[in-house]
Amino acid sequence: GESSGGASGVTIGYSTYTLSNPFFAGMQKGLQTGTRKHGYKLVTTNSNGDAAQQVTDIQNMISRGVNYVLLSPADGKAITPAVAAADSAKVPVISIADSVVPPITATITIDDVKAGSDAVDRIAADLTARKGSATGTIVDIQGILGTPSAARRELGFRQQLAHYPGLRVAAAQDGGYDTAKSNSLMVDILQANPQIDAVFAANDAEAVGVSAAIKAQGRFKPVGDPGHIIVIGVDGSKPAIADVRAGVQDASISQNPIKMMEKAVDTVADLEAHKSVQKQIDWPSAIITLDSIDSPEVKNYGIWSDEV
Amino acid sequence: MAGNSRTPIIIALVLACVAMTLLSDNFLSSRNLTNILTQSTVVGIAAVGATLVIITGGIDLSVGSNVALSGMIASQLVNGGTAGFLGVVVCLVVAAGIGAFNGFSVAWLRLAPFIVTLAVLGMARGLTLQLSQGQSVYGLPSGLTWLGGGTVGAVPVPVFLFAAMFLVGHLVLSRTTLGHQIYAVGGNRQAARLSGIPDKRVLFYAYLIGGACAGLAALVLVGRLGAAIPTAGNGLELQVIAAVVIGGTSLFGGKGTMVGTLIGVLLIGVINNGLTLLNVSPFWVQFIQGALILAAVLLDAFNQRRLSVADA
Amino acid sequence: MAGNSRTPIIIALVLACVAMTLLSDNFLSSRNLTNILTQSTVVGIAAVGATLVIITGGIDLSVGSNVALSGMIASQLVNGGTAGFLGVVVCLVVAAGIGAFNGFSVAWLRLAPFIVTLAVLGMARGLTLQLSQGQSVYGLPSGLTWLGGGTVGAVPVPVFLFAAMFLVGHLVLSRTTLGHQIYAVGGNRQAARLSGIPDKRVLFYAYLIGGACAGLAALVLVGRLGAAIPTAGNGLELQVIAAVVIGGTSLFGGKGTMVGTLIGVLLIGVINNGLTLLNVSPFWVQFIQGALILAAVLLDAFNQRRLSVADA
Amino acid sequence: MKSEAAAPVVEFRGVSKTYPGIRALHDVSLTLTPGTVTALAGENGAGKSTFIKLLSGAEKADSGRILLRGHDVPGTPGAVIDAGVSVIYQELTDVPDMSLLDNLVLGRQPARLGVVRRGAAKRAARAALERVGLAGLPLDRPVRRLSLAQRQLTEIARCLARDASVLVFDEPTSALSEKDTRVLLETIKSLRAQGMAILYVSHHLDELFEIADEIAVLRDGELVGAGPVGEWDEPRLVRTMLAKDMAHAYPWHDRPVGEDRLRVRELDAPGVKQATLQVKRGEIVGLVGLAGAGRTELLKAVAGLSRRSGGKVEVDGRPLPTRAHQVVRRGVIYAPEDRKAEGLVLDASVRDNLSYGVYRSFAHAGWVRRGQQDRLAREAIAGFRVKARDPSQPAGKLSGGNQQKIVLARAAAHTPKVLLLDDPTRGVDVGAKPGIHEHVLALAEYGAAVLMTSSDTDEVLAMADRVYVLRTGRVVGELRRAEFDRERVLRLAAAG
Ligand SMILES: Nc1ncnc2c1ncn2[C@@H]1O[C@H](COP(=O)(O)OP(=O)(O)OP(=O)(O)O)[C@@H](O)[C@H]1O
Ligand SMILES: Nc1ncnc2c1ncn2[C@@H]1O[C@H](COP(=O)(O)OP(=O)(O)OP(=O)(O)O)[C@@H](O)[C@H]1O
Ligand SMILES: [Mg+2]
Ligand SMILES: [Mg+2]
Repeated sequence: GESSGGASGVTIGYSTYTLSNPFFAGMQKGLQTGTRKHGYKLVTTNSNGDAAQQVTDIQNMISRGVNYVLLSPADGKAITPAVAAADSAKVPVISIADSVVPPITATITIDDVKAGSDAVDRIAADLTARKGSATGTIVDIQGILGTPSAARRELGFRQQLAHYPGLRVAAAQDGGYDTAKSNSLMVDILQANPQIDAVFAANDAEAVGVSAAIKAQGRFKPVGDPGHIIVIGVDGSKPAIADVRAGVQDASISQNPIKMMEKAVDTVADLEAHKSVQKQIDWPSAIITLDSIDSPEVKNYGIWSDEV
Repeated sequence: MAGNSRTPIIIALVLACVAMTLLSDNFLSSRNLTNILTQSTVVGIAAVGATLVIITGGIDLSVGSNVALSGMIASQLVNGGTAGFLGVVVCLVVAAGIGAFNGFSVAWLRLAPFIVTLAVLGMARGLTLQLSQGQSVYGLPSGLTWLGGGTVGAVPVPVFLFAAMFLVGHLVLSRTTLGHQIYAVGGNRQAARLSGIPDKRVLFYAYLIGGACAGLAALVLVGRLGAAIPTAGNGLELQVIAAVVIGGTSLFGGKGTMVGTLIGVLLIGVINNGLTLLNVSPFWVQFIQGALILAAVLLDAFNQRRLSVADA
Repeated sequence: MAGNSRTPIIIALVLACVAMTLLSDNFLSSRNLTNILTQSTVVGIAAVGATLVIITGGIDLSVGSNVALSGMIASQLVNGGTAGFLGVVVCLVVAAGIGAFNGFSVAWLRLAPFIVTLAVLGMARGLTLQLSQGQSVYGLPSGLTWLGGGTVGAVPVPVFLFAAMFLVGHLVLSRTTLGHQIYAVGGNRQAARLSGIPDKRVLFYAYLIGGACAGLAALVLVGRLGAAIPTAGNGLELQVIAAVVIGGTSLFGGKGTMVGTLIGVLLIGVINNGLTLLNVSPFWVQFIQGALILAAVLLDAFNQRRLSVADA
Repeated sequence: MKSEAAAPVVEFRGVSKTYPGIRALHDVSLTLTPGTVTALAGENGAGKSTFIKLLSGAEKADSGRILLRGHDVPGTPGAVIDAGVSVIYQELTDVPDMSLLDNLVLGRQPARLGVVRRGAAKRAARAALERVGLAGLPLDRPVRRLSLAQRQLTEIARCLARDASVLVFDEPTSALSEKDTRVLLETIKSLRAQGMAILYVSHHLDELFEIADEIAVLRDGELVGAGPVGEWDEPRLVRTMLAKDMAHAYPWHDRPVGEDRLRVRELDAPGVKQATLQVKRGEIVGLVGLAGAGRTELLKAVAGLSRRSGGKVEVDGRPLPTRAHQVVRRGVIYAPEDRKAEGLVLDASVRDNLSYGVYRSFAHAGWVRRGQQDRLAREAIAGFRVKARDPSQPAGKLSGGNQQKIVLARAAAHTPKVLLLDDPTRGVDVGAKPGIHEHVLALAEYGAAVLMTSSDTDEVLAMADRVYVLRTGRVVGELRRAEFDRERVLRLAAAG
């Protein structure tokens, strides 16, 4: 998107690797708000999941003469040449939503590992409340294999699971961050497993597909019912929030892409003003549930999907 | 008709089913079989149209993003207050329109089907992104979702649709003059022209029907998910073409049957279902899928060879 | 040779360049032009091999996951201590091996190229995931990354590779017996066979070379990213086939030139570069890419029509 | 003619070949000797081409042995060529999109270390073209743009250029004009004199008697007669081929003709200049000309297959549309000379091939009535004496002559108002030709206006009520049947 602005003469280039995920629409929104506020010009590219294309995009931006590069990396390691190009052109780089390996000016992330482990804790707590102990079978719908965010959510999930010997993973599949694919997988998994207590989906697009499958297979009981299959996703996207409100999905571990992006633009402003900036900014995540959704904490954190 | 000579890849399907029955207790339940059919519906319905297109010697790469765009437009309208059944009509009209565009470009502008439909793939996906701004549309009324999510008795509506579309497709190919003409145009376009077949119109109809089928597939998908998602149908084109080609239809045109396509669709459905039922490690899933498809076509090839040795 | 009769899509490329020069000050800088070339290298080198395969009337869908697998295996070895140049050799050998597998299946087992290479696509991608466990390999020595990341003077090494591969590909097609045989097998396999051309061996070589080119593309990609990533080359196959077909090569075989492919690759490169330079809204990018490709082939079609009216 | 018995170079010993449902060759034994022309005769589907394909390695025999200089013949066409056997197949085996040059050296590209030697290739190609009288053709033209006759000559040139001791010709002259046929026959005679063993197949019996030393006859896959040419005469040959007597006569008779049905006025099209002609209801009109005179081009322009750039075409007083399928709908049917490229869908069944476009007679409201379709197909198969296993057999698996009959049978099934026949009996045997001529006559009697060409000028002169003579795309003369005189026609056609 091109924002008119530009009075300040500063151009920010933002490279994302996808737009087909509502989370990234939230980032766009925050980016636009931020650049408008500061009067910066904005250049955005989308590499459609392709790490090489993303390197290309960033190189093209630098050719075009942007002053700052913001990026959400498809692969934190494979971005190195783009960072090198930015370095040699003396363009500061800020990574948002995911970290990169080579040293850059600043990084703003939520902790994907923590998202995975939070989900396990939450499932364990619910099952303990229901059965008296953290025992049960869990389905793990992973994100696109080979992508860093999916790998780290999976890592957090597995590490934390080791602390609960009573929890067993009945099935683990690659849901591809995709609603339709996760839906099909979940239908088959329900077939193979008469007893399932909980599902961890690596993002909310998957969680929504999982919930639809549970309903279609006649296995749905509302949140709170002893027969309910717990569903937890990550992101806080709109359909998932709606499912949480409707008592279908138990929790969404939400980031706030809008505010993270505004923070990123503020960081650029700090750099323009020659203030020092933090190298690593950890953005907290919020667990949105039916109970917490209208709480002041969540209100304060912000439900970003209501704003895009 | 032209394709009847070839025994389709049925042995591989039977073997796959037998293997799954032995390996998993859940496979042969009526519920699981219904699931396989339901899950195959989107690919299956799109494959009915694709079979016609491929028999003409063409290809339609736009089917996946056609599913996304037509489903998205209809869902947004319905979300904005339009009646559900009107949404159904809009979805089919948009999808058929995309098919018509493809058909027009291939038939009258004489562009290569691969390129036209690849360009349309990009355009339709781009429009979907632009219209949706990357957001899903959810909370749709049953008027729009019934085709994909409803049931009649114990049987999901998509299963009926799937069966009906294959039957109609089979009859069109084997019993109508249009089917006859599609084989002729795909087999030898010049000869078809010479014998009075309106080759361009036939090509146009094939792509039009292909588009309309994508629209129906979109309705099924929207119904199944209860939402229109911008990534819907990503990569669907390859699955659809794979099902058609595994079913014995030649990408060079002129040869193929709807029954073959049905078997191809079911084979892929059974393989996917089986791998999930058996909870194969996700790191191995793609490898095994590929290997099984290769095994199936190899089996088929040897079987064909046995039946007709004298074919160099 | 067979393809020379067709003026390739050069007008569209020239128009695109003129338009970009007018629209953006940055386009014509030597730095930007070098970037376009460098960025086109992966698609370009893979397209050299794909041109041979497609002229035989075949297709290679496995090229993208071949890039991922061969690059991953080589990088893991090098990461484990193997010398960089050995890594280069391993990468090429693995990739050529995949090509050989495709070629063997198509030529001797007589399987449909679309299905074989689709199955291999899945298998190679699956193996890549399994071997890497989804992790990228990073911090590779320059022995392995020089081909993709190095420079000679001011010019990146990939640009030389790109030029060299096209030249070699062009000479193979237009000046060697193998090229002659590839056109013959693709144009009329039966006739080629009856005239004593070893049709199966020719097919085999085409896929073998196609695989080896994918290996070289993998080296360039690994060098460019400084890392081997498991998702490398995702969707590359469609880009490669698109470049080849836009360049005038027919998917039915027998027709095409390497020069056409070069122009197709550059056209796509210029379009992608241009859309970024002009800061087109990312929600519109895919739509515009599709529309421009359609415009380019339309222009080409009208131009062809003008040149040869008498072709009904 | 050589009398002393040289050792045979090729020897078939009890060779049999069966295709699914069809016994194509049964226990055939035959030898080819250096310096001898052996003619192989037989009706359509008798097994002649099968015999040749077994020799060339294109197909494998089921039983029996085929010896080449005392050893089993190698298994692949390439190895057979290397062993010195060069075959001109009945159907074109060229690569249409490749240039004339590339086709002339197909499979035998002069090269050093895998790199093509262009100069040598061009010299070889020119020399080869010279031998068949095509020296003037540009070497870079794709062969798809050549006429059928030129393509046939190109194949002959390619095969002659190979270093061979056994030459096999499967109906090489079926598309050739008299002049080109003469050149070929003289070439064959000189090759015989150089000691080559030659196998020659043709349905033009006069050619066989002119050049053969030995004549062998196949009927239903069996060798039913063989001996020196002196033992044969035409009636006996025909009787052996067909298992019945048959006098070779053209069935022409006087008919009433009506008003103009097809009117072509000052037509300009590729290869056609200012052509003006008319054909009346019930009239059979011939087009004669030398190879390349534009006969095919003229018929295609009328049929809507090439673009008309000027002039008028009318049928029954109304202008004829320019698109092929609309032309057919007006009852104007073109039966092409190149049956493989333009006539048939080779993968489709005989039944389907007989019914493309004739939906009126077996379909209602877009719905095919299969029983009716099948019955019509069976009638056509019987009526045109097509040798097919059953209507579901793929058309591509019929013998060449039988494929030709399918093309004509479909044209007849359209019950045309105007019938454009381009070399209709190309490759049809002597037994079936009269039947086809009778069909044409019957259609004319029914009111069709027939415009026909033939590579055999005698056929046109025998069948036509009137002929137009074409030269370089122009109509240069018109003769009524009473004025027919072979010499005069040829002189008109050739005058420059
Ligand atoms: N590939 C094939 N599959 C099945 N049947 C075949 C095939 N090729 C030929 N035949 C059958 O074998 C028989 C002999 O055919 P062949 O081509 O040898 O005849 P022919 O003597 O050359 O006839 P013509 O004079 O028409 O060329 C025919 O009945 C034909 O239908
Ligand atoms: N022997 C030849 N020498 C030169 N040119 C030829 C020859 N034969 C055909 N042509 C070319 O082919 C073109 C048209 O051929 P067309 O097929 O219409 O001829 P035709 O009268 O049907 O004769 P035939 O079919 O016997 O070749 C002519 O424009 C001519 O240039
Ligand atoms: Mg024959
Ligand atoms: Mg002719």
